[in-house]
Amino acid sequence: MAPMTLSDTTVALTDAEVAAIRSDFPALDARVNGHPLAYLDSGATAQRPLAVLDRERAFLLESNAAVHRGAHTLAGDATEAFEDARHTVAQFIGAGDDEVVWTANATDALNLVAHAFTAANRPGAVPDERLALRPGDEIVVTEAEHHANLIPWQQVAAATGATLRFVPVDDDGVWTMVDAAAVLTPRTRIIAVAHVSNVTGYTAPVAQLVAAAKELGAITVLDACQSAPHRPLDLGALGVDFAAFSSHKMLGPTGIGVLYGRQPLLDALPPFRTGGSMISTVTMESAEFLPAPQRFEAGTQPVSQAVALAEAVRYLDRVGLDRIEAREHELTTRMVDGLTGMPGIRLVGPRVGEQRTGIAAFDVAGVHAHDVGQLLDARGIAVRVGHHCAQPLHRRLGLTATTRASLYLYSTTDEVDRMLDAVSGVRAYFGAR
Amino acid sequence: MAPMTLSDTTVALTDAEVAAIRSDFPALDARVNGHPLAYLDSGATAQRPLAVLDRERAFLLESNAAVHRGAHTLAGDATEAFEDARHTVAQFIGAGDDEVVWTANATDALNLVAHAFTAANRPGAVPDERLALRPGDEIVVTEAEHHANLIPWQQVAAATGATLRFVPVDDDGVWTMVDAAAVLTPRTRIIAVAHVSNVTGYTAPVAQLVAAAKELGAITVLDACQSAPHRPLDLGALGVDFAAFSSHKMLGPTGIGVLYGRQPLLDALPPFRTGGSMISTVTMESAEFLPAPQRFEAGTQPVSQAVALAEAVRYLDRVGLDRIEAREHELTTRMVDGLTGMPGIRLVGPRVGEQRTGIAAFDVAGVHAHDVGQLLDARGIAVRVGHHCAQPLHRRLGLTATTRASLYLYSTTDEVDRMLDAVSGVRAYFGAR
Amino acid sequence: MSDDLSAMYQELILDHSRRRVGQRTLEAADASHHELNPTCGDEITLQVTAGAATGAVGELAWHGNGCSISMASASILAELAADRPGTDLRPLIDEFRTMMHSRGRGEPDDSALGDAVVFHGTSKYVMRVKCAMLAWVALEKCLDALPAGPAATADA
Amino acid sequence: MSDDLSAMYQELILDHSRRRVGQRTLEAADASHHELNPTCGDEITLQVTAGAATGAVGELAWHGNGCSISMASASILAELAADRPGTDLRPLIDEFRTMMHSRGRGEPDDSALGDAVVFHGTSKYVMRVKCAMLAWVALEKCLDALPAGPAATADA
Ligand SMILES: Cc1ncc(COP(=O)(O)O)c(C=O)c1O
Ligand SMILES: Cc1ncc(COP(=O)(O)O)c(C=O)c1O
Ligand code: FES
Ligand code: FES
Repeated sequence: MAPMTLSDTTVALTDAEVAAIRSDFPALDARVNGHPLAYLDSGATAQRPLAVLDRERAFLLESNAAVHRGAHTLAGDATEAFEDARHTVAQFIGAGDDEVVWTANATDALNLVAHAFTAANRPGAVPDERLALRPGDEIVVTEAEHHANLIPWQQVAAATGATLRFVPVDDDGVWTMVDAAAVLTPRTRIIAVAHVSNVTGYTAPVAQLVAAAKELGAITVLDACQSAPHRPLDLGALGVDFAAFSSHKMLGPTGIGVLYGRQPLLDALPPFRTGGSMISTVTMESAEFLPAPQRFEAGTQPVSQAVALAEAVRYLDRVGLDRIEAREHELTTRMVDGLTGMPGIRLVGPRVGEQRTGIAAFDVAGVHAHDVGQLLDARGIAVRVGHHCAQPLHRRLGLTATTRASLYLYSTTDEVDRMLDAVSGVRAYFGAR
Repeated sequence: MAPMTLSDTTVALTDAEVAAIRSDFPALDARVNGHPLAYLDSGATAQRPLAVLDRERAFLLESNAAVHRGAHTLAGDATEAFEDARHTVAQFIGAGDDEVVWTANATDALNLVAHAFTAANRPGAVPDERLALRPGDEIVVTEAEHHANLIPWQQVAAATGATLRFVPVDDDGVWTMVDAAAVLTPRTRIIAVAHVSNVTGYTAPVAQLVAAAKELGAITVLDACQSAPHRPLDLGALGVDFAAFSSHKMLGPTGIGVLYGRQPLLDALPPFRTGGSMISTVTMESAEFLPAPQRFEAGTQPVSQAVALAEAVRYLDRVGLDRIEAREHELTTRMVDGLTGMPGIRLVGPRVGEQRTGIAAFDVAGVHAHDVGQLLDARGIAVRVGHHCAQPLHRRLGLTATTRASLYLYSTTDEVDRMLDAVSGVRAYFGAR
Repeated sequence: MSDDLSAMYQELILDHSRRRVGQRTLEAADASHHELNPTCGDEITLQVTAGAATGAVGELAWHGNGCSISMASASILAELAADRPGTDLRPLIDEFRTMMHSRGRGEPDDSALGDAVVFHGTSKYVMRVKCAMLAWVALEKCLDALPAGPAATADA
Repeated sequence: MSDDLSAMYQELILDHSRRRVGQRTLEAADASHHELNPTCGDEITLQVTAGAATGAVGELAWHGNGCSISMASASILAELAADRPGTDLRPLIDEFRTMMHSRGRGEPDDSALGDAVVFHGTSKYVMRVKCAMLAWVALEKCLDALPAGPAATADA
């Protein structure tokens, strides 16, 4: 188990502070089926504070223009706002400005990295040694990955002849560095794992993995979708080579994600999409590509979305990621304790007392997850049901689907309690034996 | 030359109507360098009407949730809004709902199609006969393409051994069906052209090209970036196989584009990005993909952007694309007449009296385009300067850069006249001989 | 619990979801179809033997895993099919689809639909329409595959 | 025309953009660098012969194509370099970069920068800063390549 990263001195957000935060999120005031909304689906997508909506609108009304093109005043303003946004996000994750690439979402970012390996190793190509994948070389993921950090690597393996191996999980869906060490070999070239699992809430032992990868000369790819929104993140200090996350899970808009890549490695990747704004010289026969990050930003970028994401990041910074983490830790403990005591409920992931980040996925014996979700929805409680894009993990756990409650900075004790109360009545309602 | 598509009975938007339209676009009221903004850069990106901004905000405050996942009420509302948006856009372009794929932008859409050819023809793969590219097979583009419709095909050629050929342009940057016919051969497998050039405003003879392609069994790809926003478009009737365009050029947000693909051909393409929401079954070893369009929509989609784009499309529909086209035609004629008469100005593209869509790119003898743009900007006139992502075309014309004015439904006679007046003083200001 | 919810989870549905009429395997089926709901991963395999008339089935059996709605819907369909030997089942499927796309509006025709009218409440829940349709789409595909000759297929 | 514009396009700049001091080719250069501005596609190739002291150049020549700002900047740089034989040019480059990143704020040091202060007005136009820097960055890269030994390089 990874040690608790939470400093004991961090004070969790208080209920009063959370109440103040909630006033920035009008979406949370909705009524659903006659009940106040309890939005416990932030792991899928977060709601947006007014500051983010207002900033994007102001940008669109005051400085909307194509960036990195043309020289007129609006275009200059737009370009500045766009590059300032990159700087803000870079600071947020401990990266340099030229280590931040805008993508469509986290999935796109992971595909960009994976595709680079396929392209670099195309028959006849002489790959950069850092990107070389030869038949028999190994790519390691875990059995708990989101499909976004699994299928792209299956594709790389199929295209290059590399072998995809996985770190197995235990009956709770958890793996440790011991399990990982058993899978790593001198042929390991890539290690791609979720920082925090979107099903179990388990935090990967990244420092140890990075140390192991360095020893093996393997490249590390971190799926930071469920960590970047919820805790202070210093990717430079963590030492991973690549990381990906999505704006929409951290108070920002859809339509934009981030790829972090350590320089100069990022600069060694071949482009993913080609087109305008990513080239220096083009003839009818060939093209020369700009350095990173521009090389990966073909065509018109999600400009207003980048500006809005930067505002989301400022919002998170103002509240304090450490205090958000501490608050979520309290609520998570409440969820875990409540669900663990309930008859017929099987909670997936780390046991009581072990670290778990804001997520509780569970099975209700004898009741299909969609029916559980429907019953909760009838009480205004929004949770996610299904395999959460982690089919192999669910199959390993002997489940088709689970019900998942997930938290964020605006979540309340009351919401958690309502969820627990509703769950406790599910089996009786459906007559589950 | 393509015949005029404009019906003689269509009444152009009147000045009064344009004034009313402008009140929907507060961004146009800006003052720049002490002058009222004259935004003549809509070919790069358009401004957004309040209806579009309001719709996206309403969606985010009322029904923001992850789509196609979970079963709670908000998720249902979001999914409905998202799929309704697809339907609206599909209707707008004469397509079926399952022929519309959301992408990051037009560049991404073109890359998706191009990548499919590379992936289908990977060594060892047995490509679908419609996608097969063998060494010696030919991909045809024109010399006037935007880089987004050129470099992806260079990449396909490099990966598959196919040959990239191009339809040459004349000294004005224009090509005809005669030029195209001279390049097409029985080996032509793909014909990819811009519907309307973003430099010359020239409209490709699409009907004739499609007829020729059908005879040769070649696939047609239409870059509709500069046509979809400006004229009625019925892709089904045009008979092209694929088409791509961007939301941000047609009053919608950045961060979303559209790929149109004729069914069942679209369904034959292998996926581009892999990840969540595009699969049916995933094991650790392999994945099965959903049919189109879902197969191409990996990860969280630009949901609020799709909803906003649909609102943009409704806005355009309300105004009437035919009336927008007629209006732009009037203003274009005014630009062309004004620039053609000016000493030292070389206007690129179709001659006076020939069809040209809302775009006027020109060279000012002895003055660099960036200096032209700067001088216009000092008078509040926003135009684009540079190669407009069409370096090969500029090279062919013997130019490094041009100054480009481009129109949209909100453009006024006064803006055009101010631009013409400013341009007429450029050479004197810089002492050009 | 809200009234809407009990309109969806009627006693008959909860009951059928547990009883699962027709959940078995035919040794010699004339047509069989496996239908997957990709949003949840649930699946049903439906088998039929050909009936005498076009669109009619002799025996109908199914097995699968899914939510209460999908299981109850398969169960009720099996019961209805058994009750209507020699009848063309296509009009029934069409009627059911129409009801499921009604979003809870209108009054379903219970003389045509029998116990299947119980899913009228489900039709309000767009995300659950596919659940109720799963077995019915599978039956439609089976009918298409029967020698009696395929008719036009529509999607769920 | 606005005052801002004439602060940018000063007579000296327009004049140098036409005169292009130093636009020629050296037969035997010790260092040469081609610098491209990717946003516009303009380019400058700058050549130098090594001077006696570190960072000093003997001869400086350039050729290229670009806007009036980039051409005038190369021309004025060539003039300044010719006026300062034996001097380490790095501090001059640093001073120029600082001014170009000032966004028109502050007062440039004309004792250090000479005629190059004329680009203070350009520094307000973020999109044109690269134009003014083009030749200077090329010179910096040349100095790095000179045998006298490279110093730390910063980007424009
Ligand atoms: C003709 C043409 N094709 C392609 C593009 C690329 O569009 P985007 O940058 O939105 O991907 C543009 C616009 O820049 C264009 O005008
Ligand atoms: C762990 C994890 N990885 C990847 C993703 C994919 O993110 P997106 O759908 O924004 O691309 C998600 C969210 O769905 C996730 O939770
Ligand atoms: S939730 Fe899967 S069929 Fe109902
Ligand atoms: S515009 Fe190209 S260098 Fe100035």
